[in-house]
Amino acid sequence: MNKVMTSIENLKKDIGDFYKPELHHFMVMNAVEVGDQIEVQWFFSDYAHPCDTTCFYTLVRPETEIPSIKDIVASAWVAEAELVDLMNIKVENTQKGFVLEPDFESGPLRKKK
Amino acid sequence: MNLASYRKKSPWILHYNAGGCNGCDIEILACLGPKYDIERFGMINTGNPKQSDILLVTGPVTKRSRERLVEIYAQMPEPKVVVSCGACACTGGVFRGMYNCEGGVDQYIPVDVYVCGCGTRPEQIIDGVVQALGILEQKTKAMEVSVRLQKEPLKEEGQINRRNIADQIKPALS
Amino acid sequence: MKTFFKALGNVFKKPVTTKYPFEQTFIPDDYRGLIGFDENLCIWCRRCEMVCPPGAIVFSQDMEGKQTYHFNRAVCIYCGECVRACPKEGAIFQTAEPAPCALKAENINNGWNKLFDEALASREAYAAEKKRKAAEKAAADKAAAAKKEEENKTGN
Amino acid sequence: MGRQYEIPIGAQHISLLEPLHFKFTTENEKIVATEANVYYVHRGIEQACCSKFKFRQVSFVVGRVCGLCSISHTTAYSQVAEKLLKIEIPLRAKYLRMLVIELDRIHSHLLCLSHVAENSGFEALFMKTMQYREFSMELLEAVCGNRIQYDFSIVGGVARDLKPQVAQSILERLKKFIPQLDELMDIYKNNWTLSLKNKGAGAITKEDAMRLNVVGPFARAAGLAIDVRNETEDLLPWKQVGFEMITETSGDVYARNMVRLRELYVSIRIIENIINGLPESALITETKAFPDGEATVRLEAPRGELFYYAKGNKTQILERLKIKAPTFSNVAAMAEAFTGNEYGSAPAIIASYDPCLSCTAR
Repeated sequence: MNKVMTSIENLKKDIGDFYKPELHHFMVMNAVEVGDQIEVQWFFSDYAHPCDTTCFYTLVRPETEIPSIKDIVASAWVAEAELVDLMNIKVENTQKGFVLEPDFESGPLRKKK
Repeated sequence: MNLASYRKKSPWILHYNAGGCNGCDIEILACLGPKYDIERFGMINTGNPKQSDILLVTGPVTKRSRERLVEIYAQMPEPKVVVSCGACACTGGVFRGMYNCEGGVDQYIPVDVYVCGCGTRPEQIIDGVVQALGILEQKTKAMEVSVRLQKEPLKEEGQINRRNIADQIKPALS
Repeated sequence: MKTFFKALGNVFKKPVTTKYPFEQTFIPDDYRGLIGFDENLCIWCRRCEMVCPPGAIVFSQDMEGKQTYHFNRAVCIYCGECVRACPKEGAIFQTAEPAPCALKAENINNGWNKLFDEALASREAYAAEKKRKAAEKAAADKAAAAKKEEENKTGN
Repeated sequence: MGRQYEIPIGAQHISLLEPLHFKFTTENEKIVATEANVYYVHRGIEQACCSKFKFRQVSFVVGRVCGLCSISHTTAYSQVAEKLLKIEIPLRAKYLRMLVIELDRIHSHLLCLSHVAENSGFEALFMKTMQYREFSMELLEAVCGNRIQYDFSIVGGVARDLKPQVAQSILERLKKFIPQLDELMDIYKNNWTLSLKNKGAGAITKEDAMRLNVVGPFARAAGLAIDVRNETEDLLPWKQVGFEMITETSGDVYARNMVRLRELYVSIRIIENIINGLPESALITETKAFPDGEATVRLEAPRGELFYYAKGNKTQILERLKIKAPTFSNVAAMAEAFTGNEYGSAPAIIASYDPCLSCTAR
């Protein structure tokens, strides 16, 4: 697994340059709490060189809005909607309530302080 | 023709997965298959709660499926028996205390038979359903008693005698 | 025509359906069934309780320190981890018998939750009692030692 | 331009095994848009795995994510935990894991095929497939001690050994199963009534499959050669035991049936090779270490690629565990592939996706 650091501003450009639908396979989006920041990760694999897993990651504050990659990767909306509910982060153009009931306490995967 | 006497011979099953792992569901499907063939007891898996007598529930009840579970239970006609299949439907099993599920089906609706095991063998499901048949018969009898009581309602309690009203309406209609 | 002969052949074949409630079906002898417990062999280390994922085993303790084993077959997921964790061979073991059904009267869910809490509370109470006794004993020892010292002093 | 109707299907429906809600917008009989709600089964397993359970217990908990592919989940978790603990497991344990995964694949694929037959209105074929499926359940019970929820892989190896007489009975039963599978193949391939329901229904092109990142038999039926068994040689040596990629081109329900049936032949061959060449070694590697660092694992479950991410912090309890189930990748494509089909064939299409929502929602 090779990890590629990116930032919020360059995220769409980096992934847009990297991702080709006929070459790469978007696996999943993940988020891990690191201190008081959140590490958001995008995992890609390769059809031709299958053992290469590429992980783009960026460290953000919980209240920062993360740009959506829906227009680059068409199936990313499921992963984004799930993270919005489970990690209580903000993603552009994504509403809450896909995973949890709307009245439920959001962000159950975040560590209780 | 009395409906109650046929109920024991052909109880219809309604199956609802309230958030389980599918393990018990495929065992229920295996019960419907040729090897265990639950149709020997006259049981058919029906999709309609309004025609079913036995509700087979699997899974700990998740927050999103609890309303559907209670609604399905409410739509079933009396007498009805609830069988919870598997450890997680009985008590929550390994999912006890997780944030999005409540421990067990009996926190929401009354359960008559608990089938233990994770996942349950089809034999255990058949055992549970056969026990449920006995309970269904008891419940049917209890209902017959209440109908007999309805015949002579106590006037001072202000009950409406539906039977008399029906008898009064009948000649008017015909 | 082929189908016809096939259908005719099926008439004489044995049915695949097992006659289950009237005839026992085959269960392998290493089937993961009910968990058994032997009180005489147990060394009361509570390791099975610690490793059990759903919490189907709990030990309660009375004031003399005697522990009692409780097991709920509707919570157990039959993974066999308690058997693997047990340091004493044969104290806890897995039988090949599938668990029987439970009826409403057994109160298997809420009754178990209550029992579980009571068992933990009884253990806490015993631990507190033990601590209190130990503290009392320590205080008594201290007092005795002090008295002895005083006696020694006065003796001199 | 006809009038548009909204038809809901689910959460409780006779053709669905599990709670799943689709809202179809139909124009006359054609489906023009679909909305999917798949999170009825969300239980919060990820959170519990990184707060309540110790890392050795987690392998039993993640088995309960899904009953159909529980061995894939436990194996994938065990592998990711072994990566965090930095241990290498014995070769026999690897072979036994592959054996159970392939037996599980046989039962899962046959279940899906029977479900497609039932939802296409072919009850007799459902019964026939279920009858032939029972042998795999009996074998799994003999190997693992339970018909479902095998709890076979544990961190460091496998929980129990394969007895010689069980191995012998597996070979015998597989030999008996091959003519039955030929018979099923003949029916699914050539039956005229079934082809009316299945050919051309729910089709997806290879470009769409790539664009929507589809995995599993769904992708392979569209011609997209993605199978993790082809890739992860370091964890489980699939190619040593005769793995072969199966693809079809048309991408409809019929092609998915064919992919599943042809994969069964591959699975049978793999199982025979494993049993004939089972190496002798210990079953489990013991370690006293605690998980540390981060690791990812990919594994081919019956429905496609399973992905595990785990992060440890040198304690008994993991920092983060992420489960990406195969159906999760297919949700976007599932909603799109309905468009342009008749409403009447929707149940058969749903069954042919083989959706596993308890995996997806966790």
